[in-house]
Amino acid sequence: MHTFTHQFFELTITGLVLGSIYALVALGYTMVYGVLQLINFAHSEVFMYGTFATAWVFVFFDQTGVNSIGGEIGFLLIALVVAMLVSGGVALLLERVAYRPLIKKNAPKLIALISAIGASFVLSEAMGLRDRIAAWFGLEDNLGNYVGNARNNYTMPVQINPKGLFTIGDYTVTDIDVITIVAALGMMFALQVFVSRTRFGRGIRAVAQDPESAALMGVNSTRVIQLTFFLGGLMAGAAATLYMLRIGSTRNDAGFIFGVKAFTAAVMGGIGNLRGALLGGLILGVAENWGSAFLGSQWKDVVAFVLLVVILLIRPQGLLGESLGKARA
Amino acid sequence: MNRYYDFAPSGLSRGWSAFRGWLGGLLDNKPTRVALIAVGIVFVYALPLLNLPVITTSGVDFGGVMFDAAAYALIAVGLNIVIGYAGLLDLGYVGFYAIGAYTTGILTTYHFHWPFLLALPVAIAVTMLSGLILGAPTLRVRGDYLAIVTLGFGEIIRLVIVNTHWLGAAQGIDNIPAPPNIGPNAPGQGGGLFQVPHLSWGTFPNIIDVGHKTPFLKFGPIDAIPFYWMIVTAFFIVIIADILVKNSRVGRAWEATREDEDAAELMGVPTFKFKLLAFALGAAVGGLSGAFYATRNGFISPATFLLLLSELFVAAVIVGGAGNRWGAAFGGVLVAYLPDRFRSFSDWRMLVFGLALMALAIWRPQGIFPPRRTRRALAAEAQIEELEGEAVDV
Amino acid sequence: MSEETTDTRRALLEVDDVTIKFGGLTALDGVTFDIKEGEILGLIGPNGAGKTTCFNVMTGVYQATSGQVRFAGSPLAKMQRHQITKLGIARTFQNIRLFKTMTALENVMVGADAHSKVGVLNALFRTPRHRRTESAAIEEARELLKFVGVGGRADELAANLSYGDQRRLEIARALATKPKLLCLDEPAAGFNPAEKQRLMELIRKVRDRGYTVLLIEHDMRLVMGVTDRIVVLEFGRKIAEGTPAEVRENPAVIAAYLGVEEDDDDAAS
Amino acid sequence: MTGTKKTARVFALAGVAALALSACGTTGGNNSANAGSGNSSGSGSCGHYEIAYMGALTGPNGALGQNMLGGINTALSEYNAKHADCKVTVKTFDSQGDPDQASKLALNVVNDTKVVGLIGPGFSGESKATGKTFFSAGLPSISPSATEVDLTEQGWTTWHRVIGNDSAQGAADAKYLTGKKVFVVDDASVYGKGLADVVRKGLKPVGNDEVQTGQTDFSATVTKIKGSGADAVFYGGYYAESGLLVKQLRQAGWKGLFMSGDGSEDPAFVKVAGSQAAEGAVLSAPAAPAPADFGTKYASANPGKTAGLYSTQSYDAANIFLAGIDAGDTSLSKMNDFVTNYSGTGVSGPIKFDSKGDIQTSTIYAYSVKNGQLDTANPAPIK
Repeated sequence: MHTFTHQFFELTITGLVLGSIYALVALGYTMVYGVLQLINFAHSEVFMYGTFATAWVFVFFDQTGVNSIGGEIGFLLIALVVAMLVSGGVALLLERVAYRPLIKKNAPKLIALISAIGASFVLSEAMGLRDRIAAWFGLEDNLGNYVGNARNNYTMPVQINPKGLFTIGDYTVTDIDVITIVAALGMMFALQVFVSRTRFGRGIRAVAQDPESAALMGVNSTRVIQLTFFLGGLMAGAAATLYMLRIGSTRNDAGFIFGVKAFTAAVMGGIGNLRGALLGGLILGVAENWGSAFLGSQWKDVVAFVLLVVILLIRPQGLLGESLGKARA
Repeated sequence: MNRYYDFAPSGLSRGWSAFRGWLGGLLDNKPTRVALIAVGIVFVYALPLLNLPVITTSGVDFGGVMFDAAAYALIAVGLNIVIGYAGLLDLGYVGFYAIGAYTTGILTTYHFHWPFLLALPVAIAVTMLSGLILGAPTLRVRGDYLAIVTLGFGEIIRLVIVNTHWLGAAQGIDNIPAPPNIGPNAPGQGGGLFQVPHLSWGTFPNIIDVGHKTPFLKFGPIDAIPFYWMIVTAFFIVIIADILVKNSRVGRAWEATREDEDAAELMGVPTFKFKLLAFALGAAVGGLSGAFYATRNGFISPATFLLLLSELFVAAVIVGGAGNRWGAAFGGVLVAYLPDRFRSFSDWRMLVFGLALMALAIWRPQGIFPPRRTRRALAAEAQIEELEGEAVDV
Repeated sequence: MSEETTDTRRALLEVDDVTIKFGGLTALDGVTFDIKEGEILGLIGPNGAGKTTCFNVMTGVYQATSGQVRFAGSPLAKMQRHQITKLGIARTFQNIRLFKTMTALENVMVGADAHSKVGVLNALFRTPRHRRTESAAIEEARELLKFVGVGGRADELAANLSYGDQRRLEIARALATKPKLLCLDEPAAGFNPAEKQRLMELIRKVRDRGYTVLLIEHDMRLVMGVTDRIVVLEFGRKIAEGTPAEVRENPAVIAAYLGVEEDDDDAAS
Repeated sequence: MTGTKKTARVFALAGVAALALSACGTTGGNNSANAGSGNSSGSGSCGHYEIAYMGALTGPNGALGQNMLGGINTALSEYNAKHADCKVTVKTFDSQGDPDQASKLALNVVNDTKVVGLIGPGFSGESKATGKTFFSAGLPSISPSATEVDLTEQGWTTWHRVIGNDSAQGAADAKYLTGKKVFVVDDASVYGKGLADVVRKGLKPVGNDEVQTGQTDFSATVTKIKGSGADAVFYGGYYAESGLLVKQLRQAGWKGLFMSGDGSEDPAFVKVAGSQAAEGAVLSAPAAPAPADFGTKYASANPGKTAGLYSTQSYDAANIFLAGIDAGDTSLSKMNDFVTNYSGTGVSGPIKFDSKGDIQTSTIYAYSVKNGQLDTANPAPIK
């Protein structure tokens, strides 16, 4: 209790930082759900591929011993773009291989879930066996820096030490904190604008509202679904870079728990609702930290899930309700 | 569950339906049917003794594998009540498996010292009760959200175990006793009422493997086959109960609720009550399987009851054919058996498993053995759709 | 046809000043009417008049924002939908909503189960009580199927029945719940004139069996031909009430229907 | 390191078609169904003997198991080079560290009449799940790595280990931290919590927290540690989490001593934490560094591989069984007596078992991170 009141700001701000990463990943769940009413269980792996892409960029440039973000900002931007593209690409692949054949057959939702679980295993294991896959092509030595530690923690070769910027309460806010929150909010804002203002965005909303009418109005639903997956992937890639900035290491099963949390955030905020994903993510991040302070960190996940159940019981449609179709800026 | 798909009858499926027709013809004759079923049941019991080529796992003890397969089949039949009959997607089913196992562990060794056979019904009752307690708030949540809420509960159950000293925490509970032996209890390989020799296919004349016998019925730590017989017996009892319940007002209410919840409600079906019932009955079967797992393994720890297992259970039911008890059971057997049969894939196992799930989902979306009537209804639907020519591409 | 004065009969269902608002939209605005025991009441109105909303509030799907619906004297608010069914209101659906993977017989049995108290234990041990209820339900369901005219297809899957038979099956299923009041939501949608004729006969047969019938329908000929009394809604308000002859002459009704295509339903009415 | 870290039960499988395809091509054959092939016991004449290894060889913890198997192979190739007429081979049972798989495999081990002894199981979870089976069958086992305290409290007279248990290590760690204001964190795993609890008993921590394996963000724990005013942190758990914890601690500006146990004693700890954050961290382990020539021997028996954690213990365990074979004690009961009474000095230190099967003397060493690297060559024994 003493810790909690004493360090309220630190717990809250670090919770918000983590929560904004949850929120970015949650967007992918929420958008796919809004359009297809499918829980894209493999989205966690889309995020995981982004974390590796980020690390690979730094391995490629092999910048060591840089201590400030200032010196790294260029590489960071490159990593961000690459991670977003990689995650977006994986999401597109996922849509093509695991979902489109089922959507075409108009299969029951449950079977799409099985396909997603299968795809999730495949993606995660492919990353965990990347050394062996590289060996097929005789590349395990050339690519050693990239495919090494296949089943283990894969770390960034650089060490980015945060710098304190200003103090709130007892807590010194660092540049990483600021970058994470600002970047996450910026991404989300851009997505909102895209969905609400552009032609593509209108397509997404039309399909989310009423797929049949949208088809009659000439919206190419396959294109819209692809775009939805891709956008979700981009957001997950951005989340991955921010995650690596803070955590610095990843592994082939890093997506699983994180994905479950992000999905929880999406449902909490009201699945299908973009701003709901943000709200859900932030609440989840903060609640986890507060819960850890009160009860001990081992109860962190329990706090998260209990909160979810309570929110759904009080507001079955989530905090902000479901409304990808009605998304407005 | 309201979307359907059409069928393109392939040569294979035509052959299969011809086979089914032939089988159906055989089964129409009552004495033949009884005889066939009897032979089938004897075969199932004898399976781990036969050492059949191809089927028998080479790297892992086949009795142990068969026990797991039967345990998973039992779980799948239980989960099928929830998913297949009532149409509720439960991603936290592993929680009930854990509750069954832990109730057994706590009652038989950790805090009390009850005999297993006394603990078993209590474990089932406790699991059923927990199903009611968890179901009452969650089942009011809308269909799609139910998945994440149940997933959350499954994880909460595991985390509570990990963090609660009274439940053995991460260390788990060991020395869970086996069921009482029937027959003399001599130490070592002996004991049991009599010994059942295994078969051996290696060298033709020595087809009976006298050096390798299973005592009947001695539940020891070095032979899993008596445990297998026990769980298969439980499986058949559950299947009979499942048939009786499904084939009654209760089963109709489930099916109606799954097909159209609003319409069911307006036809006087108290849908919430029946969903809760399905949840509790499914939980009870999961708990039963968990109790058997605990006594067979002798040791339980939260590391077993991972979220991943829930996904696997759901995959078993859906891959096998949700709504068809035999399909679900087959899915359970498949999911337990194949990893042990294909141990030679070693590191690639999980990857291959994922690919297999995707392939099955895409090529056989209705499951390997979908319920017959679902198939018929779907075919009719497809026909109507074709006639109306209004296939709206979503 | 019907007697001129129906006031001597007891009101089975009373809709008393019911208003329903969805957000800012008023779907029903102070609607009052009642249904007498043993009559066939028609509820008509142009598209968007609030017919289906009215229907839904009577069967417990929606809750009234203000006002009350009473059935046999007791208010329906706060009651669960399946309880309302048990109380004696049954309905069919505008878009057929049968349980497709169940046989015709089983569909009707679900309705018949509404008053059954047989639970898991009875089913598990196949108690005499279970057997009695089950065979009674089967017998009743077969009788009802015959009554509506699909007796020969009892063991077909509902999805395999023809469109017309599916509509009839819905009526049988609703009757199986032993209702006092049967609500039919556009039962003739998609029917040809011959089928409509047969449906009119069926509705009369149903009434003759002692059921009270509420009919929502677009087809004016059908409504005029079969009902005892008609309530007309427009924009959520009741604009007329009376015998078919009275309603036909009512200037407000004529105005409401003038220029409105009769047979274009689809959109939420 | 004990416990099963990621016991993600790994399921494998293939489509039904593959069933037919690989019908004949099974590998890792362990067909024990040869009629009547008994094990002629204690004749002294050398037949063909097998030593079983059970533990993770694939899956998330596969690398550790490979270290162990490498140690066994090293011992066997030495032995077989000397005994041209008498070959001893290792038969592997890959449990992936999963207790559920181990309990099935244990049945194979005890039904294999050629097996004279078992090295393993690798982790504590699988040890608990199988101990009764091995005990009932009378099969002697020596674990190179399972360190949970109560494994030797079960009355399994066939169960031995050549590694100091968590109690010994935890007590030493507590001693090492005496006089400091210590904050103790564990990962709620069998190993991590077990070890941390012993440390907690040995000193009065200024604060406690428990995290989860797989957790990556420790901000709440970091906040608590900073708030407690601790100048030392002890972490019971594995490097994946301890590396991240020390990193996030340093990023938050905490400057005290970071200590963890053998679960973190791995070069990967430095990698995860980053060399700056890891600098000065102390990691204890119940194992001395391997002698210089062991590395050479290991490399020649296992081409292309280097010895790692638990290689020396496995090598020593294998040598105990080989000595038993040499002594002619090849029946299970005689072999068990031989192992129980064994006394000698292996590459990991002096080996003698107490009455429960624990190793009698086990020195705990403190390894530290110096100049951005885990200094594996010069640990300081904790006394």
